[in-house]
Amino acid sequence: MNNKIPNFVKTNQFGLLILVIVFICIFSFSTDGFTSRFNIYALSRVVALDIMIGLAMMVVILTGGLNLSLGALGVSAAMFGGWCMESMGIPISITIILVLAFGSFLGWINGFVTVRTGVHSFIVTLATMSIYFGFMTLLTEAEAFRKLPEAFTDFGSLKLFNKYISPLLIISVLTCFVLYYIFKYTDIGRKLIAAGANPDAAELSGISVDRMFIYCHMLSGFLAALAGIMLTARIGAAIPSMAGHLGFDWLLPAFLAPVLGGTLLSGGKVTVFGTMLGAILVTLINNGLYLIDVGEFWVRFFLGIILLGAVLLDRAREYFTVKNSIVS
Amino acid sequence: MKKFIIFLTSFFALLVSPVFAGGHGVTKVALVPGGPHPYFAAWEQAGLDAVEDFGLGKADYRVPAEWDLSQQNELIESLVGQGYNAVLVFPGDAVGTNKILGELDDAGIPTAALAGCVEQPTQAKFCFGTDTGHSAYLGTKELIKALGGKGKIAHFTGFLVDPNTTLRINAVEQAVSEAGGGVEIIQVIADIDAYEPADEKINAFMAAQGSEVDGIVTTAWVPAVVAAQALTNMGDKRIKMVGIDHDEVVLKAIKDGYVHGTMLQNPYGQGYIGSYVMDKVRQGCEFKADAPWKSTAQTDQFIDSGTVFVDISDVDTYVMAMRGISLEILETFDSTYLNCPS
Amino acid sequence: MSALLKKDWFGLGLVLIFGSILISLFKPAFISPFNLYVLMLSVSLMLVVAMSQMIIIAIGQMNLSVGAIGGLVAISFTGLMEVYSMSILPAVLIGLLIGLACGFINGYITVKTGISAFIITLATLYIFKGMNLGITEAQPFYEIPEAVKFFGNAKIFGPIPYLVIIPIIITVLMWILMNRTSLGRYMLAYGNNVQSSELIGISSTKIVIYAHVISGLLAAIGGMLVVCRLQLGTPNIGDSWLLPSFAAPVIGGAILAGGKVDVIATAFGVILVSIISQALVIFKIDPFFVQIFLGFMILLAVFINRYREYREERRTKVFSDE
Amino acid sequence: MSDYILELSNITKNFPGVKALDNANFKLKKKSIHALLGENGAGKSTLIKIITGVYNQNEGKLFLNNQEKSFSSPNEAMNAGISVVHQERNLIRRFSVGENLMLTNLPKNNLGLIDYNTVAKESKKWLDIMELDIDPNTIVSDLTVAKMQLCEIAKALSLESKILLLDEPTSSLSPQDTKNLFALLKRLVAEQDVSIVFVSHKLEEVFEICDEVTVLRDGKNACESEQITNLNRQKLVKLMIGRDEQIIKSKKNIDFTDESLLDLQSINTDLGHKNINLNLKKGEILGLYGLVGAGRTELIKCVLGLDKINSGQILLNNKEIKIKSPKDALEKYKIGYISEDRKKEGLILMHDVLSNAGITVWSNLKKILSFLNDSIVYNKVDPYVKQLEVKTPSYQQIVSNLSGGNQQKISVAKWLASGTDILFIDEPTVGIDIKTKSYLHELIIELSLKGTSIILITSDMPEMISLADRIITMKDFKVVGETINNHNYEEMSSSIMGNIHE
Repeated sequence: MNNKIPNFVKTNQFGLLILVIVFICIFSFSTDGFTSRFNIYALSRVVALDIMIGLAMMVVILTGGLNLSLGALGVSAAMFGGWCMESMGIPISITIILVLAFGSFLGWINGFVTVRTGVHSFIVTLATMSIYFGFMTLLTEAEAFRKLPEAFTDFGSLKLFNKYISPLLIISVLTCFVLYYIFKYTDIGRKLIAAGANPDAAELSGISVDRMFIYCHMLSGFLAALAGIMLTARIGAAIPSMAGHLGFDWLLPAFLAPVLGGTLLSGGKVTVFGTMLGAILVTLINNGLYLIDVGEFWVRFFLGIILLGAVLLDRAREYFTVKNSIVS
Repeated sequence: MKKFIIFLTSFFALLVSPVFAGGHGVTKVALVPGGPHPYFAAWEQAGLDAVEDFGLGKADYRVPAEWDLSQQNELIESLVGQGYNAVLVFPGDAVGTNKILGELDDAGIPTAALAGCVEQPTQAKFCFGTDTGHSAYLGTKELIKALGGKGKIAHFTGFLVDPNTTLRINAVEQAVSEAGGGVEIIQVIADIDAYEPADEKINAFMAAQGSEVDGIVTTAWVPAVVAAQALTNMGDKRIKMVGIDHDEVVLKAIKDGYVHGTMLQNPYGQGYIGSYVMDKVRQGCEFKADAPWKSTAQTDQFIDSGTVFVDISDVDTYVMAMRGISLEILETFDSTYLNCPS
Repeated sequence: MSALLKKDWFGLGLVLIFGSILISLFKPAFISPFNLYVLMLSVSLMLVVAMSQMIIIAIGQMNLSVGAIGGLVAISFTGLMEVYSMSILPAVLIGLLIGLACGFINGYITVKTGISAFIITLATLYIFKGMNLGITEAQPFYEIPEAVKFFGNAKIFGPIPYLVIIPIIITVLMWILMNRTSLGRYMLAYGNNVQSSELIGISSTKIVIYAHVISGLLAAIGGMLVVCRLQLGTPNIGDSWLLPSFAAPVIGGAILAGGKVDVIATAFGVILVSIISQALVIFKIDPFFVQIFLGFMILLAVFINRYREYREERRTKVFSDE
Repeated sequence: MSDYILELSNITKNFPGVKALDNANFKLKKKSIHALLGENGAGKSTLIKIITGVYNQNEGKLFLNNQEKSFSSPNEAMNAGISVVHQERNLIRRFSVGENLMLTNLPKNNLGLIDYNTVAKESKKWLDIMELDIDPNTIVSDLTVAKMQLCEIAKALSLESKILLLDEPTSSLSPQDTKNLFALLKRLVAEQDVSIVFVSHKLEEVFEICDEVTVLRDGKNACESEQITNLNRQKLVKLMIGRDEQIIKSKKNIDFTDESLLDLQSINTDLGHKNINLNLKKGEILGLYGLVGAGRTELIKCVLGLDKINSGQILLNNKEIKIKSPKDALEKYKIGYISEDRKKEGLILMHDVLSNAGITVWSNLKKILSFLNDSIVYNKVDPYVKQLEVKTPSYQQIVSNLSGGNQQKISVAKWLASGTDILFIDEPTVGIDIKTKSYLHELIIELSLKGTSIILITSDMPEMISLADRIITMKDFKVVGETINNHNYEEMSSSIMGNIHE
């Protein structure tokens, strides 16, 4: 073994960290507003949401599946929360519990249908995306819940640490640690990963793969619902269009963060902190591109180029380290 | 390097180092629509003209690359970093946008809602635009008049999740109910804010109900274009249609007689006057306590940028008519609405 | 008969026939010439898009950038005619060239890096769409030559639109490609089993690049056909393609893992989706219900297919145990 | 003119850190069947890959018909008449047999389109040569495993290959199919001027069919083109492993009148098992013998709850039990299953040694709030991994980087760690080198001596006869015979085959 290079350096996370730092340098030098308090605060809020959405997708990618219904699910849960608080007058804390339970339940439906029918989750969640979003618009008649308790909406605009950081970011980072703990230090987490990596072998080793897959979908629903609540707190209302038509607006960050973070689409690998760094990287670039003023219409173009560059770079790093480890 | 060190220290150690301070000096206005849409295109020239005419520092048209509330928020947030100190927004959401407007206001950056309103309570200074519900109501009235007070009509509109859509649906219903039973809405088709689904659904409607329906009212840009196109292609002059906005296709269909008329709004005037007012606000002007605000379903600090109904008789001259309305608002604006420090 | 039953398109065909009869019994307007014309138009456009995705599914990959390519070509096509006053033919050729180039980029990067096409096309989706927005600044092009408009709206005879010609030719060519040429068979072989197809000397590079190039070309044709139909070049052409592009092949029995696609069944899938969305309008289904209904339809179609497959699997299992 | 069709001289192939081949020689006579033998890792597959153009050698020369050649791709080798029939089935399962046969050179009509009539006709020719009664329009996935194997050979022939490399061609064939295959190979050599390189772990087959033998050991020639008549089994094994083979025989006294530990009574399953009765005594090794497709693995999977049991009872210690899943089996009843397919069902190849070896014990080891860390798992599995002498640089090593033998040891270790009372062991030594194989045999016996009851599925008759205490024969999803093993090869094998061919 080549002991001179610590293992961490060979990981995808390290590459991401370097990229994040490089981009921070670039943007700090080349733009005026990047380091402003307002901008950092705004960034922290966007990052918080992107991390959560990325994690929600990551736990389903773990099973080798996808969750296209993520956005629709998150918005449905958020609308449910809005209804609880505004129409039913349920206290905030209980509402949050109910919303998370509701999100988990919708995730359970995704998981149950996927497992029981054997249809790929891509198709199942494509359909449930339409169904959840449809029911949500039908039941709410596309009306937003705008009169939420102030304590709740104030939380979304709270500014911590000398007004640099949103508390939402703290929630997301905490969630990362909890997930990391679950996957690294619990029986259930290990089983989730094993089931995702090789369902047949896991099943024969005494793991109930179906149940694990359902858990993953439930966890995804839970995290999406959490993201929904966070977004509601952030914009101060539960709005049917807050994740775009059919919740599509969430899909891009949902894929970008785990994919950049090194999660395998074929399943069996989780990278909690990779996903976090991936989300940070994307948000940074997005923000920086706006600040550099490449022209709003070219932002997506550069985002695409940078995404492509990042995956190619990662591939090169992999190639390099694999070569390294054979030689040593 | 120094800046970077400052950044790192502030980001990681969270030390005190306020880099940004609210602006004085020249006014730099950003005009931010909800997303890319031809309706707002006139804002660009309006902003440039305002810079020239009123001596602003900047009045730039900045478009979120997509119709997406969070993209719009991210853009607006980044505008502050770029040094803009006044923002005119078409709200991505009537409520959801309030939060960011409040934060801008707290940072000393005045904002106003342009073309569409945010719902109160809000920290936006005012709303300058078209009352979407009222416009739909007037358009339907015009249609009913053209139909002679009776007939079957259809209503094509935009995304269901857009709260304005619900306002429009209600407004059309109200106009119909006031027509006294002679008019009936036989179908509402929504969720057609993109050309391809709109084309499919509107044509399917024409095929199924084309012989029954007497009138069509459209209350969103894309459905208006597609429906005008469909009527033109069919060569049908029996069905009366009232559209919205000034897309070339709709205007041409009016000239050719396939579309009865359209409800025009005043995007140029919105951008031009809006930029002007933001400059005034930044110079310390206050709105008069007794300013003649109008009230809408969403806000009671509304200034109408003007809506005109255009049909074949004035389709060639509407630009002048619009300009007239704009100038009229501009001329009397200071005296009607503002108290400025001398 | 039993041979027919095994075909993917057979069951779908039955559903289509009975469904159509049922709908026209309730709503005779369904078989009115104008409605058929409208139906054919929407089928024509989606057919090309579905084929563009189908060929990538055949090799076991996904192309998320189908719509972005279509949109980029659509605005280039109209832009060239409006801004540079180019005549139709060279504009079409350049449009095809752009589609080809986009497809080549997708295929080349995918095969050379070994990164999943899902990720590569997610990135190129942003690149192509970004170019589209950057060029147009979200403004449509309106100046379309009369000939193009005519092609998009005129009828050959009866209810049959001109627009249907190209999609039909493409469908026939695709059928020939997938069933009667070695290139198509190699694509399916590759989708079935990458390793073994490499062992018999099929070049992955060639197969993957060809499939993506064809996909790009079809997306380009789709984009230009939509321009003919809409009579304007708007930057959001292609935005709504992604779901139907997967729905039709999957309803037609395609397996996302690759190696199994059926051109006829995919075409039937397109028709089914079009009829459903039309029926929703004809029956005046509450717009709030439309989403839910579509969702359940996709699930239902897949379950039926899945059930059939399951039964087939059982049968072969018993057979092989002699 | 020498009579060698293929000659490799002084081949050296280096991989980073490893010398896979070191001055190896290989000569294939025209119209002969030549066995290429060696332990796993001895360099066989590297040699084959050099012959078929997948790799290029670092040193040495390759002659084809006395002309020096070097192939830069499998395609070139194929065009030069060298075809390889791989262990993994390389047919396109959704294509017809005919199309598979003709795939590299599909006949076209005047329009340049594939002419499927000609495909059927042309491919039929090759099927006829092989005396295979298969309709060329049959879809491959509808064929039996044996027929697929034969189709692979037909495919190689259809390329007009003069050199066939057969890599473990009989690993999934029944004795009858193997016999047919051998007859065919002999005929091909005699009638079609084909020369064959035969790779197998089954030495009996080598003696039955091959003319000459080349053995590789550690990348070098242990013997080169030796006449088969000059060798016997002992000599061959010594050449391969460098020492004598240790023959083990279980010496146990099981009282078969004892109460059964596990009892299957009149089991009928969804997969088609009819009236299966089986019982397993404590500490017994019960062999399940049968041909591929007899329903042995399927029976075990039904018992584990993976497929449905329609009627009948399972008794554990005379109490009826219902096993819903392998999880149930492991956690409630202490029953484990070592799969025949270690890559697909046995191991999680992309994960490290520790999580593969520990997967069965996580549930038992978890602490409060399901807490579990690496050192808890390590403490539990380490003794077993050590006992099995698994060779791995560390517990963090990814399993797919280990050799087949070590992989198999890990998939055994995880069940040892789980401490089950009953183990179903399915084909434990397929594709395993002789050294590891005999080690695993000792282990299985040791386990049963310690009281674990074992149901052993194997298609390897010598393995079955040396390990099992009692042998149940299955055919067509039914039990067709039961014999108490006296460890006499001739007697037992004829009795078992008698059961099958009744």
